Amino acid sequence: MSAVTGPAPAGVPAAETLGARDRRPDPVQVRCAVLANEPDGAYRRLVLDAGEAARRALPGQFAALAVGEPPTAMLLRRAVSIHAATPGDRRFDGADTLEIVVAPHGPGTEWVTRRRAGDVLDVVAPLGRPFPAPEVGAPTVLVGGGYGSAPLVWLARDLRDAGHRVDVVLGAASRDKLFGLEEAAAVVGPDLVHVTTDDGSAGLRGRVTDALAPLARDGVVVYACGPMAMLRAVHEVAAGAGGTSWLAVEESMACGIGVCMTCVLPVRGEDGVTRMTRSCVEGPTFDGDRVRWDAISIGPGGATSAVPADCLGAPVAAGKGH
Amino acid sequence: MSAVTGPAPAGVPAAETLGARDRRPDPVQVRCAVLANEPDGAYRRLVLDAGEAARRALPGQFAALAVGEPPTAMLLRRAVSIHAATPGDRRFDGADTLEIVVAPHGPGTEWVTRRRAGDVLDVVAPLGRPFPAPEVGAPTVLVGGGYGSAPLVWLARDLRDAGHRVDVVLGAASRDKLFGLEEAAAVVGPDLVHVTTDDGSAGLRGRVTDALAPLARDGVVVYACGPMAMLRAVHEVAAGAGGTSWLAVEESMACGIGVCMTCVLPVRGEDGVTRMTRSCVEGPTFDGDRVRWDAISIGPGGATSAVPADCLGAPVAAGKGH
Amino acid sequence: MTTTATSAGSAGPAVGFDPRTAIGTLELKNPVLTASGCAAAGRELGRLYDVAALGAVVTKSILRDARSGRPTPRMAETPSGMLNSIGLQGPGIDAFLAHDLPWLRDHGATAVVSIAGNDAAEFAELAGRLVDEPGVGAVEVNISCPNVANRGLVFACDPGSSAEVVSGVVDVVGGRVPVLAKLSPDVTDIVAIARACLDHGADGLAMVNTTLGMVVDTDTMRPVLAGVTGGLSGPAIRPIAVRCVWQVHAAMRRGDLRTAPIVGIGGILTGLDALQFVLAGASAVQVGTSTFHDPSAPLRVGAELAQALAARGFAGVADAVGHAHTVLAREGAR
Amino acid sequence: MTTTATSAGSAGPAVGFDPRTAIGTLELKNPVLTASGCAAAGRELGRLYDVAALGAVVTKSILRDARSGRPTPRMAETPSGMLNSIGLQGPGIDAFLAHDLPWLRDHGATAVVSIAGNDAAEFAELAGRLVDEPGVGAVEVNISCPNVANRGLVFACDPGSSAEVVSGVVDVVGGRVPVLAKLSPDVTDIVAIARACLDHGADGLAMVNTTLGMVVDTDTMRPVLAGVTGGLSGPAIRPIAVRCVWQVHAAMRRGDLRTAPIVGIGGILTGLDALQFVLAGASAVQVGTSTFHDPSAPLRVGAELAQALAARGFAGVADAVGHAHTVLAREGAR
Ligand SMILES: Cc1cc2nc3c(=O)[nH]c(=O)nc-3n(C[C@H](O)[C@H](O)[C@H](O)COP(=O)(O)OP(=O)(O)OC[C@H]3O[C@@H](n4cnc5c(N)ncnc54)[C@H](O)[C@@H]3O)c2cc1C
Ligand SMILES: Cc1cc2nc3c(=O)[nH]c(=O)nc-3n(C[C@H](O)[C@H](O)[C@H](O)COP(=O)(O)OP(=O)(O)OC[C@H]3O[C@@H](n4cnc5c(N)ncnc54)[C@H](O)[C@@H]3O)c2cc1C
Ligand SMILES: Cc1cc2nc3c(=O)[nH]c(=O)nc-3n(C[C@H](O)[C@H](O)[C@H](O)COP(=O)(O)O)c2cc1C
Ligand SMILES: Cc1cc2nc3c(=O)[nH]c(=O)nc-3n(C[C@H](O)[C@H](O)[C@H](O)COP(=O)(O)O)c2cc1C
Ligand code: FES
Ligand code: FES
Repeated sequence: MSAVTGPAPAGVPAAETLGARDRRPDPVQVRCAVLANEPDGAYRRLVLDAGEAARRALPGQFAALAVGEPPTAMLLRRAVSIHAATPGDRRFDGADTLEIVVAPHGPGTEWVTRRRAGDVLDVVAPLGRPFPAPEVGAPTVLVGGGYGSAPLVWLARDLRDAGHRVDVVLGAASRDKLFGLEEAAAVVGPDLVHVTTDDGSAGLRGRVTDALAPLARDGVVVYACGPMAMLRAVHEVAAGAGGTSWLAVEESMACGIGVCMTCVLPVRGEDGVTRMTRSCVEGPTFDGDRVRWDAISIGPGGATSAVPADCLGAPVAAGKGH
Repeated sequence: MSAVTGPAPAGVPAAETLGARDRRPDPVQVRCAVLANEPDGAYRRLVLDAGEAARRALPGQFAALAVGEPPTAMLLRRAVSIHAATPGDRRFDGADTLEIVVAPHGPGTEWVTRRRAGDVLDVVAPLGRPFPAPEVGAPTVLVGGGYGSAPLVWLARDLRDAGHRVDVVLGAASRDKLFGLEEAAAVVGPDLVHVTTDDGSAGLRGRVTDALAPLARDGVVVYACGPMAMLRAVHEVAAGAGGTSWLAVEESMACGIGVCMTCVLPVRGEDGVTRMTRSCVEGPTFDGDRVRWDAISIGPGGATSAVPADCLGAPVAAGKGH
Repeated sequence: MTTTATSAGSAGPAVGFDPRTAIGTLELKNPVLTASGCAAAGRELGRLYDVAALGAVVTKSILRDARSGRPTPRMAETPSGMLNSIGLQGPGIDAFLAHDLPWLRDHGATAVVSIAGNDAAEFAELAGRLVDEPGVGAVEVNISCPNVANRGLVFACDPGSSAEVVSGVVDVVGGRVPVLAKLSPDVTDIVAIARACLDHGADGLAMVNTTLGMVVDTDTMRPVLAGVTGGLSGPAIRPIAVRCVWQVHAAMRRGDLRTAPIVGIGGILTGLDALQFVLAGASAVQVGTSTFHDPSAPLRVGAELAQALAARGFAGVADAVGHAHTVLAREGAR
Repeated sequence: MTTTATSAGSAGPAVGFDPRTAIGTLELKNPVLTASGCAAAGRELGRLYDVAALGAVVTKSILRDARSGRPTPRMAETPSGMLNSIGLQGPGIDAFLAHDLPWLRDHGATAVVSIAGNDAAEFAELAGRLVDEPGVGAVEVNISCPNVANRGLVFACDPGSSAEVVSGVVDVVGGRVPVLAKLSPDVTDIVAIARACLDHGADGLAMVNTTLGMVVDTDTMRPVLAGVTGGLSGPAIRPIAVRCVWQVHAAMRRGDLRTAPIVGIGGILTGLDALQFVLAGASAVQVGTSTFHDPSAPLRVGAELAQALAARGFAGVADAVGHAHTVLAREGAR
C-alpha cells in the first residue's frame, strides 16, 4: 500500500534533535483480534486486525506486543517486524491487517505463537524508523537471515515499483528456518532470489555474504535484517564494495517507544559524535557505516555494547564527565 | 463410586496428632486434560481427565489447581470442591474423571473457566478430610449455598445408598446461581429438594435456614457448604434443634496441602483445647459445635478469625507465652 | 475488531468527584504522574496521547553534564518486574533546557524535573538552573544515585548524605517550587531517611525508587546486566513500596515525623493499585515500569483511580489519603 | 491423558555428575532443601513423595512454647509472589521433639531445624535442646523475627542483636552441628550483618528471609493482612535474593568476610533459578513459596539443577559455586 518514505536521511540524527525531520507516522495502541495463525517453516505467521496501526505502517517498522494473559508475569512488550500491512485486506473481509512472523524463542514469543483466531493481542504500532529510500536508480540487495526476511518482502515490492533492481538474499541455518522464499520470488522473480543455508539443506551451503559478495558493487544499497554477526558481515561486504548498508538491528527492548533507554547501541551521528542511540526510535535501521562496531561484542547470547571512550558523556577515568 | 469414609470422627483431631487415625487417601499431583467445559447457570462445569486423583477422591474433598500459563504471576493454587469423581467415566471413553464447578470470581478462577477442551491443568487432589459419615439411620439434610452444593450431590447419593433420609436445601442469591437442582432431584427425588433464593427468582424467597428449620430435629445431621455467614446460621439452626452440623468452610488457602498455616480458623479439639486449625487438612469440614464462632467476624469481604484468648499459644498481655 | 487501548482502557469521568491534588504548593489536575526514567521528557508519549492530561510528567533524572549511561545489556525481565541499569543516560541540563522543557511547556504539561548529581553541590547547581525556568512545577531530588564523595554509597542509604543533598537544594530553591526527595527502599529504616529529608526542608517525599537486584544469565554464566546489579521495578515490588508509604505516613500520624505529602511509586498498573498507595498515605502516585507494558497506563490509571475513589464515596483525593490508617485505628478502638 | 507432575517434572539423573554438597560439616545428598515455613516438618510433603530424596527438610521455625500465630487473613497473593503473616504458629519444641523430629528421622530425611526466640537466651535454650537429638543435621537460626527486648526490632536488622543471638547459639552447639544464620534482606548493608554472624561463629548463612511488604484491600480499605504487614516471598523477590548472595560472596572473595557456605533462598521455582544462586555464590538452595505452587518443586528443582550443572560441564556442585564471579573477573582481566 504505502511507498518507501521520503528522502534518505543523511545519517542518524542525534537523539536530542530527532523529531524535526522525522516523517514517520505516530504509533497507536490497538487491541487486535487474531484473524489467522498459520505455521510457516519454523515460524508462525499471524494476521492481526490492526485498524489504524495497519493503515499507518511503513516498511521497516515494527510492532510491540503485550504478552501473557493479565495478570501477566511478563511486563515487557515483544518487538516483531511488520511483515505486511494491508488496509482493506480482501482475504479478511476488508479488514486493515498487519502480518507478523514469529519465532518461538522464549516464553513471550511462545505465548504469541499459541494465540488462536479470535484471541486478542494488545499491539503498539507502527514503531521505529522506516527503511530509508535509496538514491534514485541505485541497485539494491535485500539480505534476510532467518525470520529477518519478514520485513523485506514488502520493501522489495516498494523498491521494485520505484524502479530499482532488487536482489534478495535469504539465509538461514537450515531450510525450515528460511522465510519468505516464495513471496520474494513472486516479487522480484526467482532468478533474483539467492538462498544460502549453513547446512546446505536449501540453496548454497554457506553464509548470506557468500551470495551477497558477487552482487555488491559501487553504489549498491544493501538492506539487511538478521542477527548482529550477520549484519556486521553484510556491512563489511557492502562497505568493501563501495556501497551503503542499512541494517535493522535487534536490540533487547523494554518499552519499544523511546522512553526507557535500554535498547541503545553506540552510533555516530551526523555531527560525527557517537552517542548511545536508541534502536527503537532512531532505529531499528541504522547506516552500517555509522555503527561503532569497535564497541560491539558479538557472543553466542547476542550482541552487547561497550561505551566507546569518545562517546558523548562517556565516563572519564577520574574526576567529572566531559 | 466410593462410599462415605469410615466412622465419624468424634471431633477435630489436634494438628499435632492428625495422621494416626486419618484414613483419607494420599493426594497426587496430576496434569489433567480438560475433557469438557460447559456453562451451568452462573458457573462453568469442567470435566478433567484426572487418573489416580479421580480414583482416590472421596466426597467432601477438594482439588487445588495451578492457575495461569507459566510463567504465571499467580503462584497460589485455587481450591475447588470435587463435584464428582468417576473412574471409568463412560461419557469420556472410560477415563477416570473429576468434575468441578467453578465460579469466575477473580483472575485465577476466571482463567480456569476459560480453559478449553484439550488444555491441561495441573491439579493436586484429592485434598482435605472427606465428609464424616452420620450415625447409622440418622436423618440428614444437605445445605448448599451457590456453588457450595457442588460436593453435596455425590454425598447425597452415598447417604441415600447407605439408607439415610436425605433432604437437600439449595440456596442462592438468584436462580442462575443455584447449582445442582436437577442432579439433586434425580438422587433424592424432587420432593426432598428445597430451594430458596434471596430474590425469589426460584423456590422460596428467603434463606436456606428458612427451608432448613422445619427439617431440623433432634439427631439430624446437617452437611453444609457455602459462605461463612450461611454456615454459622446453619449451625445455629441445627444445634438449636439438637442436631449436628458438618460445615465445609472456605478459607483463603496458599498451599492446600497443610504446609503453610494460612488457612486456619479457631477450632476446639477433642481435648477441649482451641487451636488455630488448618482447614486444608483438618478441614475443610468441621463440626459446627467446635468452631469458635465467638472469634470469627463475618464481613462483606469474607470471614476473618481472631485468636481467642484461650487458644493454645495465644499471645499473653505481657511477658512470655503460656 | 480493533479498539484503541487508550480509549478503551480509560474509565469515563467520575461524576461529582474532584480529581485535583496538591504536592505542597504545586496544584495538580489529577494525582497520577509518570515516574522518572519511564517517560523520558514526555515527547515520546506525546505521540500516543496528550501529556497535558497527566497529573504531571516527571522527567528522567537530569544531570549537569551529558552522560552516556552504561554498556548493554541494560535490562532484564524478571517475574512481574524488570531490572534496569541505564546509568542515568542523558544529554545534560543545557540540552534539557534547550529542547525538552520548552516542549513540555508548549504542550501544556506540568513538569516535575528530576535531578541527580555526583555530589551535593551538583544537585544544588542543577536546582539553581531550574528553579526560575517557566514550566518547572517541582523539583524531584533523586538521591538514589551513588555519592562519588562517599565511596559511591547511594545518598539515600544514609541520613547524613540525604540531608546534605536536600538542604543544599532547598536553600537554592528558596520555596519557589516544592522540593521532593525521592527515597530508596533499600534501607533498614525508611522513616529515618524520611526524617532526615523532611527535617532539612523537603516539601514532600517520592517513594520509592527501585530496589537493588540482579539476574545471572545461566547461559553465559555471568550477570545479565553489563552493570552487574540493577534496579528492580514493576508490580513485583509493589508490596514493598506500599509498605514504605504506610510506614512513613504512620510515623506522620503518630507525630514522629513532620506531616508532608507523599508521592507513591512502585508497580502501579491499575487504578486499584494506585488506590492502595492513596489509602496507605500518598497524595499522588507515579506510574513507571507499567508504561512499558502499556504506554497508556499513566493516563488510564488516573481515570481508573478517580472512578475508584468516587465509587467509594470520596469527594476528592485528599479525603482518601491515609484512609486505611483511619479504618485500622477505628478497628483498634472497638 | 494424565501424567503425575512429580515424575514428569523431574529431569533424569545427570550422568557423571556428583550432586552432593556440604554446609560446613553437614554433608547433603543434593543441594536443594525445603525452606522454613514452607514444608511444615516434612510430613505433609511425605504424602506426595519421599522426603528423604531432598537435600534436607528445613523445618518451620520452632519456638520454645506453643504459639497460636496471628489472626487471619494471614496471606495475600501478590504479582509473582505472596505476603504471609503467620506469626510463627507452632506447638513448641516439646511437641516437635515428640512428634516431628522422630518422623523425619524414621523417614530417613536430613533435618535442618530452624529456631526462633524472643530473646538471645531463648535461642540458646532451643539450640541446647536440639543439638544432641539424633537426626538434627544443622540448626538454622531465624534471626528475622522480632527482638522483644529491643522494641520488637528484628534481630537481623541490627549487627549487634544478630551477633548476640548467633554467639549464644554457637556456644551451646559447640561445633556438634553446623549453625546457619538466616538473614533478612531488609537492611542497608547485608554484608555488615553477614559479618556480625560469621565473626561470632556462624558456620554458614541462609539468605534470604522474606522482605517486608503490605497490600491494602481496596474493598475493605484496610490492610489485607490482619497483621498489617507481612513477608514478601516468591519469584518476585528472586532478583533481590540473588543480589544479596552475590554481595556477600563477593565480600568473601575480596577477603572482606570470612569464607563460609551460603544457602541461597528466594523465589526459586526451577533448576535454572537455583543455578543463578549457585553461580552467585550459594553452596545449596532452599525452595519455599514455589512449593505452594508446585508441591514437587523442591524435588524437581534438585533434578533440574543437577542436569543444568552437568550440561555446563561441572563435575560437582562445589565447582560451580560463585562461578559467575570468576567469569566476570576474567572479563575484567581481558
Ligand atoms: C526491532 C525488532 C524486530 C524483531 N522482529 C522479530 C520478528 O519479526 N519475529 C520474531 O520472532 N522476533 C523478532 N524480534 C525478536 C523478538 O522481539 C524476541 O525474540 C523476543 O523479544 C524474545 O522474547 P521471548 O519472551 O520469546 O524471550 P525471552 O528471552 O524470555 O525475553 C526476555 C526479555 O528479553 C527481551 N528480548 C530477548 N531477546 C530479544 C531479542 N532478540 N530482541 C529484543 N528483545 C529481546 C524481551 O523483550 C524480554 O523483555 C525482533 C526484535 C526487535 C528488537
Ligand atoms: C475448600 C474450598 C473449596 C472451594 N470450592 C470451590 C468451588 O467448588 N467452586 C468455586 O468456584 N470456588 C470454590 N472455592 C473458592 C475458590 O477457591 C476461590 O474463589 C478462588 O481461590 C479465588 O481465586 P481467584 O483467583 O478467582 O480470586 P482472587 O481474589 O484473585 O484470589 C486471590 C487469592 O486469594 C485466594 N482466595 C480468594 N478467595 C478465596 C476463597 N473464597 N477461598 C479460598 N481462597 C481464596 C486465592 O487462592 C488466591 O490466592 C473453594 C475454596 C475452598 C477453600
Ligand atoms: C528504565 C528505568 C529508568 C529509571 N530511571 C530513573 C531515573 O532516572 N531517576 C529516578 O529517580 N528513578 C528512575 N527510575 C525509577 C522509577 O522512577 C521508579 O521509582 C521505579 O521504577 C519504581 O516504580 P515502577 O515500579 O512504577 O517502575 C527508573 C526506572 C526504570 C524502570
Ligand atoms: C508461609 C511462609 C512461612 C514462612 N515461615 C518461616 C519461618 O517460620 N522461618 C523462617 O526462617 N522463614 C520462614 N519463611 C521464609 C522462607 O523460609 C523463605 O526464606 C522466604 O519465603 C523466601 O523464599 P521463597 O521465595 O522461596 O519462599 C516463611 C515463608 C512463607 C511464605
Ligand atoms: S526500548 Fe525503550 S527506549 Fe528503546
Ligand atoms: S492452605 Fe497451607 S496449611 Fe492450609
